[in-house]
Amino acid sequence: MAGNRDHTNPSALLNKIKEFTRSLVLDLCNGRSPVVTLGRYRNHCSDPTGNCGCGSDKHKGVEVISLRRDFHAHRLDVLLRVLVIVQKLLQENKHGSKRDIYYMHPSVFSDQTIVDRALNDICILLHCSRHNLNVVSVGNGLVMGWLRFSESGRTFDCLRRPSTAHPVPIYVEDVMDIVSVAKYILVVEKEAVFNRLANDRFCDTNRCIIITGRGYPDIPTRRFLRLLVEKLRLPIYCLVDCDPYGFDILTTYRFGSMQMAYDAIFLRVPEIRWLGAFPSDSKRYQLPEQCLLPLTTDDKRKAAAMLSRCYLQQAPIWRSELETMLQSGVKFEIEALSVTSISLLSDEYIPSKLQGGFYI
Amino acid sequence: MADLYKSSLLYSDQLLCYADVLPPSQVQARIEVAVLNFLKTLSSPTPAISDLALINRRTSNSHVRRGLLTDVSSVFLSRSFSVRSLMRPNAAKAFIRVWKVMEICYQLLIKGKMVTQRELFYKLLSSSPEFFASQLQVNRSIQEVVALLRCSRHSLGIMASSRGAIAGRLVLQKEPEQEIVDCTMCGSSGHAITGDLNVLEKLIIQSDARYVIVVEKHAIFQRLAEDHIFNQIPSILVTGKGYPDIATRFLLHRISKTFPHMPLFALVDWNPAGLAILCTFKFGSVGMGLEAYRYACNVKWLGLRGDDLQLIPEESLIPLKPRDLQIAKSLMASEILKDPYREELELMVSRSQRAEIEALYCHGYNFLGKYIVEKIVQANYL
Amino acid sequence: MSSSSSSSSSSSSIQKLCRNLIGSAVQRCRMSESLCRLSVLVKQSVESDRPMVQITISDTGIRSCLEFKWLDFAKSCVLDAKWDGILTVLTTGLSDEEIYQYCLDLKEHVPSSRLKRLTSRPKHAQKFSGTEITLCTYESIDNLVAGFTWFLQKMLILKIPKVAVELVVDRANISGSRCDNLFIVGEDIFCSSPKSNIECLVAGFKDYVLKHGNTLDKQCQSCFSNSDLIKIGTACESECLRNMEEVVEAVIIMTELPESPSPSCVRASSVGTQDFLLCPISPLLLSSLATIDWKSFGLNFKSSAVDGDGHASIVSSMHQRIQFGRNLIKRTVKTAMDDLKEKYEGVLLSLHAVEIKNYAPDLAHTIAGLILSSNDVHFQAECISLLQLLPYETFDKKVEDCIREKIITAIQMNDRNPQRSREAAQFLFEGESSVELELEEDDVEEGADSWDI
Amino acid sequence: MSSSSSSSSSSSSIQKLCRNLIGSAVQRCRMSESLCRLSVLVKQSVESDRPMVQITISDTGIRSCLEFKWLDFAKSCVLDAKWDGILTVLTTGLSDEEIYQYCLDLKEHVPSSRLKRLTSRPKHAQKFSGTEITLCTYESIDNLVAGFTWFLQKMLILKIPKVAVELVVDRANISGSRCDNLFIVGEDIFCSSPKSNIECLVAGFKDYVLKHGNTLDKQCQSCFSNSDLIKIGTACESECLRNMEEVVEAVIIMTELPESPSPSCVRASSVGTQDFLLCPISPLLLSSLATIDWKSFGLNFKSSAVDGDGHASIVSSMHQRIQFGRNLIKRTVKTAMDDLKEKYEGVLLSLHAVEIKNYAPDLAHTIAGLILSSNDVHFQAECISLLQLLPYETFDKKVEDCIREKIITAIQMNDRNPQRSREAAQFLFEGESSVELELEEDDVEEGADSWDI
Ligand SMILES: [Mg+2]
Ligand SMILES: [Mg+2]
Repeated sequence: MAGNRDHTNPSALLNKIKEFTRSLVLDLCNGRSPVVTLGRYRNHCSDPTGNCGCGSDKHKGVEVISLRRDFHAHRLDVLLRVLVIVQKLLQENKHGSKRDIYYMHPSVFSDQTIVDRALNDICILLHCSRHNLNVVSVGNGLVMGWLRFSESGRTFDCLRRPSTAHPVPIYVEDVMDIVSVAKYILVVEKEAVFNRLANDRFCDTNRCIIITGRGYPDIPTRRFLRLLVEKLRLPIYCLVDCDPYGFDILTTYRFGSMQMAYDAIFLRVPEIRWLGAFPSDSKRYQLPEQCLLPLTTDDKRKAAAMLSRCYLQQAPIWRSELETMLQSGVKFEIEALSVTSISLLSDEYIPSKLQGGFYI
Repeated sequence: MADLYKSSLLYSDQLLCYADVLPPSQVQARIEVAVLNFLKTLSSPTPAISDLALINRRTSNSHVRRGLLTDVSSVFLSRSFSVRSLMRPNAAKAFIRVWKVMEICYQLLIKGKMVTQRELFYKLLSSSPEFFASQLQVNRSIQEVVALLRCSRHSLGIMASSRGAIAGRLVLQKEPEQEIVDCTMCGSSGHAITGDLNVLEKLIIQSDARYVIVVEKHAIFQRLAEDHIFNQIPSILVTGKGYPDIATRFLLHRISKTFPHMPLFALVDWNPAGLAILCTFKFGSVGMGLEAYRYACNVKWLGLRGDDLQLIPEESLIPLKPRDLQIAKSLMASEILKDPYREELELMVSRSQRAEIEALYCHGYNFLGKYIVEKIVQANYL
Repeated sequence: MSSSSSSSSSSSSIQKLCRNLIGSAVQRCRMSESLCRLSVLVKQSVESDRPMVQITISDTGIRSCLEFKWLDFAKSCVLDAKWDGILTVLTTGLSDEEIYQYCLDLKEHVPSSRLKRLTSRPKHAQKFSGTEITLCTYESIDNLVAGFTWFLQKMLILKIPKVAVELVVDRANISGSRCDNLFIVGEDIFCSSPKSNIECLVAGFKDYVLKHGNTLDKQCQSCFSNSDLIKIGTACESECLRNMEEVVEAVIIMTELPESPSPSCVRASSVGTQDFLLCPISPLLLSSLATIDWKSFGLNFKSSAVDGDGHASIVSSMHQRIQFGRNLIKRTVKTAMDDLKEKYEGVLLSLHAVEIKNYAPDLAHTIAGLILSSNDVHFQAECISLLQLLPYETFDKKVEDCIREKIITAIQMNDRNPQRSREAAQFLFEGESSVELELEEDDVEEGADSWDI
Repeated sequence: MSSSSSSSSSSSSIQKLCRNLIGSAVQRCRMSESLCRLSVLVKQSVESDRPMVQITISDTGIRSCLEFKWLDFAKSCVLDAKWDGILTVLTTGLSDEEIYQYCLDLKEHVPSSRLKRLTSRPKHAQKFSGTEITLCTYESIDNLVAGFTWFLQKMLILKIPKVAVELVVDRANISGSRCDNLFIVGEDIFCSSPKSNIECLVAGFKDYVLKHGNTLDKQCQSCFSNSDLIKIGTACESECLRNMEEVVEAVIIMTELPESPSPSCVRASSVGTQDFLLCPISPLLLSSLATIDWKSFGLNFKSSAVDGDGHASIVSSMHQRIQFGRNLIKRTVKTAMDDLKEKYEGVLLSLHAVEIKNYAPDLAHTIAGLILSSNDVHFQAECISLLQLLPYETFDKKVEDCIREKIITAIQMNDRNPQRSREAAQFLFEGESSVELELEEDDVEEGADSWDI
């Protein structure tokens, strides 16, 4: 993972920060008010022609933050404040969380999302990933299965107990010595399903690695997954709820998120295949009527918006499954598959899907 | 009578009600006793549907126990109970829900399986849709089964994940001759505490630490772990990531029982929620159901406290939010909150301000470690 | 039914008055210790141009004195052009020395001067008691006779012991006076063994129901042929109020209609109460009835009648006394209902119990599931024996059915005696009990995230 | 102030008419190339019972012909009983052979027949130009004289070059004719070096402001004693419209009031515009002014006057031409404002700039933080030198202050020349420049839910 971008080591970043500061001072001395120009990145748009080039890592247009507008002034203020903190972190070689940064000036930042955006702005400005700034997320992901690796000298030996959960490492760049005898990687949307598979001792009998991001995956989970895919070259499957949010989580794994579009190339896992749950699974596995919940208005709106995302042109089958979901008007959760038998997922569902190649 | 209980200092442990962590066979046996009781009453000369006596989980049934010989206080539910009756108007469905949940748990126990609450919901939704319409009803019914059988939810075969993490001078071993986890080597996110209470109960714990530091927030925990503060002060770090779950409290309780002379310190935000989190570690809470009471630990309040405010720049003090006031109100109403904790809470309310631990970072990221050391050395805790 | 009901509904105010007077006469007879006679004489006179009818109601019961007080018919009756509003009353008690004579002028507006005592008549030391009330009207004699016939026929249902009833009609037509003795009570009444009032009422009503109800002149083979279908609850409650004892007797008859009654049977569709009433339902009675918790018997109280799925009729034989305590009526009816419920299993279940009963299959299924899914044979054996099943009967359906039956029985029994289920619920594992609280559904506070001690 | 304003507000319609006529006369004089004289003669005649006053306004400016068209005073004037609505006008141009004579009857309803041309008078080959307008009124001569005095005094403020103004009052009282030459313009006007109109206006207004404003007869030592406090912006814009050039001159005077003006100074509390106007603010002018984006100057436009924290007065010396382009007025005022803003640093900052300026301390603190918290001394030294601070001045506060000043300067400069900040922003670390997208605040997509990646 290291060296994905040029000049992202702390001293290079510190130099960039200094250069930026210098240019600000220079502008001021020339009577120009501070202006920051940021590339605009997006990982999807609603261009139906597919010529939008959203998939590339080039920026689309720029954003100019200056003092011309009030909200820009505030944004600049926040950006600079966060930059001071980042400079400190880099100089002291410390790591801080987004939350740490937020609490440095809670009255100015007023909301965590403001800090998040400033961090994204700084990443774009300095051409680096967030972890390069020494800003870490609180890790949420869990991993288990036929895997062993070390992070900063500490060994995570999942091999000895493949059905025991381990937290996903936060300093993914320090992950080394990855050893695995797994045949595939399974990504599950939620912890409950992860726990189900752990309780079923699924990994004891199936040579695989299971990862969950507990909902929308955080950066360490996605980077770790991406690292595993790069190092191990294993097929990777994803199991999400059959609802618009599950689908969105799926696309986040594959295409990245809009917020982190500038970094999508380092975070997305284009190889991921959708294992389930498909709308058609409700019939195949005879889910009782009650377990199919109607799509809410919000669900429908979200699904309709997702249908127009340009990147789905690369995944037409995914798109048509989403269309089917929208047309059927119902959704269901993975847990609903446990209705007939508590271990259906481990005993039948996943094995049969993998054997039959029922993934897309 | 209830008042007498409340005022009595000589409250014996017998009157406490809490849920036991039981092996499956014992839970099974308790369910069987419930069935036999039901059938006995039903087949008696004056047949009746026997009511279910649940430990009353209302706040009004909570009491404070103060140890005479130890420093530990806790909240607990006394033997006052509520009745689930089939014959009561508007209660028949809830009555049957208890039995339905018990039936599924019984079958799970026989199979040796665990389920999540969500899976349980779907199972019940598909088998008895007329009784279960929402997850909430399932959750409540589970709580009632817990209150009926007086065993932990986990013992019933219901999985819960734990959010808690632990790090520091602690070595954990699941069973003798099994893999050893050295918590100084767990990285900054710490060792994830398992939700499996049975595992936690059997855990073999070794430590050369002198203190346990309970941290409200994961981010602070991470910072302290990254700084290896447990090497500066020989200590164990624990976080529940906000309000602690049962497993986290259970493990903390086990540590404090295993090492009775190891003081426990809490580092929480200076706001009512921070105090409430501290109190949950310290006393337990009614909201957590029947399982929560026995894991009370004598946690001391290290920081942040009112006299730390001098360390915090004015701009980092945020006004109290309505939610804070709500929590403050419920804390104030509790008889367990004594001075000087009560005074601290009053100070928060009167200043109408709150401060987060992170506010100390204005003195640099190393400051937090110094702060903790200084407080411990000066015995500056409540 | 239709003819009688129409005659009843269109009965004139004079007829209503007469029914009240007859009701009073019956009561006087019943309060007397000896056999009594009640005569109604309807006599047409041709003295004037308009054919006038003289009605005389006489009885040999105890002396009358008080019941005229409530003869407050001035408002509805006297304005009728067919009657001068004047009643002549003769009455004497067994111990009286003379026959008292009154004139009641209902036209009189001042109530106190309505009743005038006239000179008493000598009794010549004879020992008898009785009352004779006479009034004259221009009402058509045919209407009057039809009304009296219908009314007295219904009265017979009551099987009032020791009272003979006769209706004598004397038409003064051109071919001379003719006398019809239309109504003579069968002798069995006088010979029957002494029974309580209430027993007589029950017998009478039962006979009535088993006959073809409303029409009296037609027999319907398809309904009420079986007396086993008739369920009867009775109650007789009394109360001392201002030195006067008041007695209310209630008889409740419930019949189950065959599922598809023959279409010729009018009864099926019109089981009402009106036919059985000796008097119109008074507002007092109505309001008393309205306060009964009919729901607890699984019934609905509707307007002036009580209906429960069309099966239940409520019949009252209240005697006319305006001072009746509301509570007394209520209590009596309630007791009669309870009596009925007690005697017959599973009837008049409260709505609540009916609802609860719906849950029985689910609960039985769950409990049976718990037993049968167990891997502990001793536990299973113990359950089977508690259920008093034989070991070889342990196939699923049998266990479940047995439990369901027992649950239903328990529900029914507890509905009759609700206090029984109140006995302290037991802790599962200990004998001690403490403060008890009853839970409503979703009653428990959930502490979700909030910290409340 | 109070006296003058009251005389102005209560001035009769005849006075308003006369002010317009005088305004026209001034304009004719200004358009003439030579020195001119403007006389106002007020003469009381005793020929009739009512004392009549004859007003003659004469000037030696260019010939008049068109400005009468808009003398559309019929509606407001003629109905006045004090005036017959008739104006006699004599006018001739330098090149004219005769003196044209008109009679303007404002009572006439048909506008086209309002102006009648009378027989011209011979000019006897003399070369002069000028106009004389005469009207008679029953107005009180004292009122009229007071009004003219006040008006002409204010006119003097304008320092109209090359125009001498006189007011002659001839009272025909009993003691014979008396002639008061009330108003003679000082000679300095004629001798002054040739100045542009606008320079004269500025000089006049400045004198006026430095005198004690409204009252003219009192000196206030506490305000406006220092001409440095007066900021003046001017503009003169012209426009060709239908072969006619229109010129608008605007002078904007801004004064800073001392923080606590002496209470005796009425000026402090009543800086209005009315005193400076030669004519009432026309709706056209008002609406033109209203369309100016006063906010961009940090001002609010209120009803008929412009107020900015009570400091700003807007003064216009528009010449009366009904055809004035709205945009021309607007443009002129705007240019004058910009002129003022340009000349004086930090004044008339837009609301936006004022708001943005609030960020300056924070931004300065943060940028100073970036410099001072750096562990690279060379970098720090470089920044210090860029800021033109001496190395020993690098204590935090000094750096921060310096940066703040620079930010404020930059904000002020950009507010004056908003186009300057528009220059294409450059990427810091890339050479390429790209399409510039302006993002609205809500344009930035935020993740639908609370997850943050
Ligand atoms: Mg989901
Ligand atoms: Mg907090």
